[in-house]
This record gives sequence, structure tokens and C-alpha cells, in this order.
Amino acid sequence: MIKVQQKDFNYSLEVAALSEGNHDVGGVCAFSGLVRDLVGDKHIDYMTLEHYPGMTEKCLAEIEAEAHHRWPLEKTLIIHRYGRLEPGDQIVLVAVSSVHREAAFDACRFLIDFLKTNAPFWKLECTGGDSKWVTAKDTDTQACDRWLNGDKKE
Amino acid sequence: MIKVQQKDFNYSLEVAALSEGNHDVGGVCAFSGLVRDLVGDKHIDYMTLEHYPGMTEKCLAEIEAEAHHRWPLEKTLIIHRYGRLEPGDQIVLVAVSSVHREAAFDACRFLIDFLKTNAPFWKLECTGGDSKWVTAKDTDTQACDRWLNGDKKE
Amino acid sequence: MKILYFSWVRDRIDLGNEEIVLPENVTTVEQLVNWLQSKGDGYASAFADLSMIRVAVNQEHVKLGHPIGENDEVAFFPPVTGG
Amino acid sequence: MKILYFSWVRDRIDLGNEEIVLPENVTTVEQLVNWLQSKGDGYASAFADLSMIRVAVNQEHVKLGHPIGENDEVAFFPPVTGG
Repeated sequence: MIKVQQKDFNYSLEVAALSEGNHDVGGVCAFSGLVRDLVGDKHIDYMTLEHYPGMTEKCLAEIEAEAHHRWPLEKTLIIHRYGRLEPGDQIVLVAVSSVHREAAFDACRFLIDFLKTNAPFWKLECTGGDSKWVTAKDTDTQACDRWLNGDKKE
Repeated sequence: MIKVQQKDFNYSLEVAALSEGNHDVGGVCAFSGLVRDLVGDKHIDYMTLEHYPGMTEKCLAEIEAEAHHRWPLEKTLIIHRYGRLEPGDQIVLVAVSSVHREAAFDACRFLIDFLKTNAPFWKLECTGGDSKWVTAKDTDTQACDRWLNGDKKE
Repeated sequence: MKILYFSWVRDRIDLGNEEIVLPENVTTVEQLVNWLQSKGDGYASAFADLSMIRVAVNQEHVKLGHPIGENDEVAFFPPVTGG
Repeated sequence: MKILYFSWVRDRIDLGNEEIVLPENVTTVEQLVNWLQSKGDGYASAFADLSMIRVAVNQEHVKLGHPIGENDEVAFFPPVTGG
């Protein structure tokens, strides 16, 4: 399931739904990303997340479908927020339920790695009166490339 | 934090505590293991988890300390239940908060991989009148060994 | 053709989206970029370093050589930074 | 010396734990196992295949060659299956 929304989400209800009533589920892996108030030595007052409505949903659905293609999964979930977010706020949640923990871990990490390099979101960090667009990290591209090269597949 | 207990735990409260009030946390990775009602083609009525009180806590604390030694982490949590558990019940929760997602994922997986091969728990699966001790899996040993050989460290 | 700009690409062009009539000799994203670069200082600044520009045609990531037509939706933006 | 048995090791011996006086010539886990094997059919059955037996001395995993003394706590169990 894909949710792209401005409002906050209830982590526990969302993760619980991945296994509820399904006794085939042996493991649930979840990752949530939060707004930090310090990046390097720079304090962040708040952050604005811009995205490309339409393409975002399409892109996340493709990533989700690819995860189901690669691993035997029960359910998958991607929630990503946009708009203004404060330090400590939840930005993103990816979660996977599966019969086996290996698939749950691999698929969960795959989802966030691909989301980070493919989903059309852009972070604007705001401090005092200054706003600065966050620069993409090479380490994120490398994490994604390892999946494509098959290095991370178990 | 280590908790070894018979009673159920509140997944969401436990995971929330890993980042609450700490704006350094950039990511939280959590894995929960659940009782399945079907193992292979065998239906499971319920399960009894035995453990070695004292050694369990000691062993989990060592695994947790090793994770903090290997990665820069904010907080870690291991909860493991014992006693009678029904299909769908939570057995175990491992969760990690960190500044960076790579450390959160790696450490979370390390915790569950080591717990599976080192912590003194034994599962007894009960079906009808029959009880059968679960056999340890080679794949669990292999998952653990990969950490020791450094293959999984990033 | 509909063109969208995001993040600092939009800031530099000072425009979120626009409708253009595709010139006849423009049949790829790269040719569109060349044409846009001549539209003003904002565009020139936004497209100064193409290694920092990503493109989507009809909401799919594509390379600069991708073909385009009048009914396509084209978007320009920097490398993504969500998650 | 306190000895504990878990899982099917306990089932076969039909005993969760016991206090023994360590014979003088028993100074390693392996020697303790050999001595226990002679205590009865349950013990013999529990320790029939040592590749299936894991040992902890004072709540730390150890190998069969590990030294033991009168004040140690020794536990025998199959490979663990938690998580």
C-alpha cells in the first residue's frame, strides 16, 4: 500500500495492519525516517518537503511491485509525508511482512534504498531566515546500485 | 534495553521510546517475530517457549553491547517473550535508532541474527496432543556467521 | 506540451510549470533543454550544469536523449532527496 | 556443582536440574558428560549424539573441552531456537 500525505501517520496502527489476522506472517520489518534538528554542525528549525504529485505515487507503486517480484512477501507499506515538518517528526515509513525474516529485512531495505534515489521528493532545510535545498548523497546512489548489481540479494 | 518477559508487549510504545525526545535520531529500524500457525505443512495449535533465566538476560546484554560497539547507535531494544504463545502472538522485538539508516538496518539485523543462534530459548510446537521441539536451522547459523566473517558489515 | 520544474530548478526559473508549443525541430529532451536555455537568464542558470538535472517524461525517469512529443508531460528537477 | 538441563535434554533425563558432587578425576565438560552418560538410560539417550549438545558454564557458551570446578554452574541443551 502507498500513502503520500501531508498529515502525520500512526506508526503502530500502520505496522500492526501488516500482520493482523494473517497467521502466515513470521516477521515484520519496519523502518521510519525522522527529521533531525542537526545536520553536520548546522541546526535545522524545520523542513519543507516538496514532491511531484502523480509521479510520486506511480514511482512508489513501481518500487513496491518490484519488491514483491523479488521476494515472497505478505504485505508492504510505504508512507511518505510532504509539506512542513519539524525536528522529531516522522517523514517516511516503509514496512514489510513476510513468512521469513530474511525476506522482510531485504525487502524493507530495498524499499527505502530505492525510494531515496527514485521517488520525486526534495527537502528544503530552513534555519533562521535561510532556506537550503538538501543535496543528494552519493551513498544513497551506491546503496541503490548494490541492489541492481545483485550484491545485496541473499 | 533488554526485556525478557512472559506477558505481551506494546510494539508501538516500545518503538516510539527509541526516538522520543531525541532529535538526533534519523532512522528507526524494528523487526518483530510472530507465531505462525503453519510450519511446512503442519498446523500449530500453540507454542511454548522455554529459556534459561539469567543466562538469557546476560546473553542478550552481550549481543546489545556488541551492536553498540560495531555501529554508532542511539538506542537499542530487545524484548523476548517466553511461556505459552498462540498463533499471531508477538514473540520477539528488536529495534534500533540511529543518526543514519544504514547503521539502524545493519544493527537491527545483527541483533536478531545473533539472538537466534545464541540466546538460550527453545520452542516447543504443540499440535493436537503432540509436542515437538523445533530444530535449529542451518540458515540461522549461516546468517550469524556472515557477521563474524565481516561479509555483512558495510 | 506541459513542462514542470521542481526544487531549485523551479526557484531559478521562478516558475512551477508552463505550457509551451514544441518547436518543430525539438524531438528529444536534450533539444528541449537547449531551446529552454535560450529563453532567459533563469533558464540558463537552471540548466547550467546538466549533470545536476534529472528528467521525467510522463512521470517516468528518462535520460536526456529520450524522445518527446507535443502531448508529453516533461519535468525537470535535481536528484531527489526524500526518505 | 549445579547442573541444568533444557528442552529435550531435560525431557530425556526427566530432570530440570540437579546438584552433584564432582568426581575428582572430572575436570572438563567432556569428562562430566562421560560420567553423566553412565548414570542411566535417560542420560545415555540425552548425550547419545554430542553434535546436538550445547554447553554453558556459568551462563557463557563454551566448548566441550572447557575446564570446570565444584562451584561452576553447568547447563546442557540443544541448539537454541528462539527469535
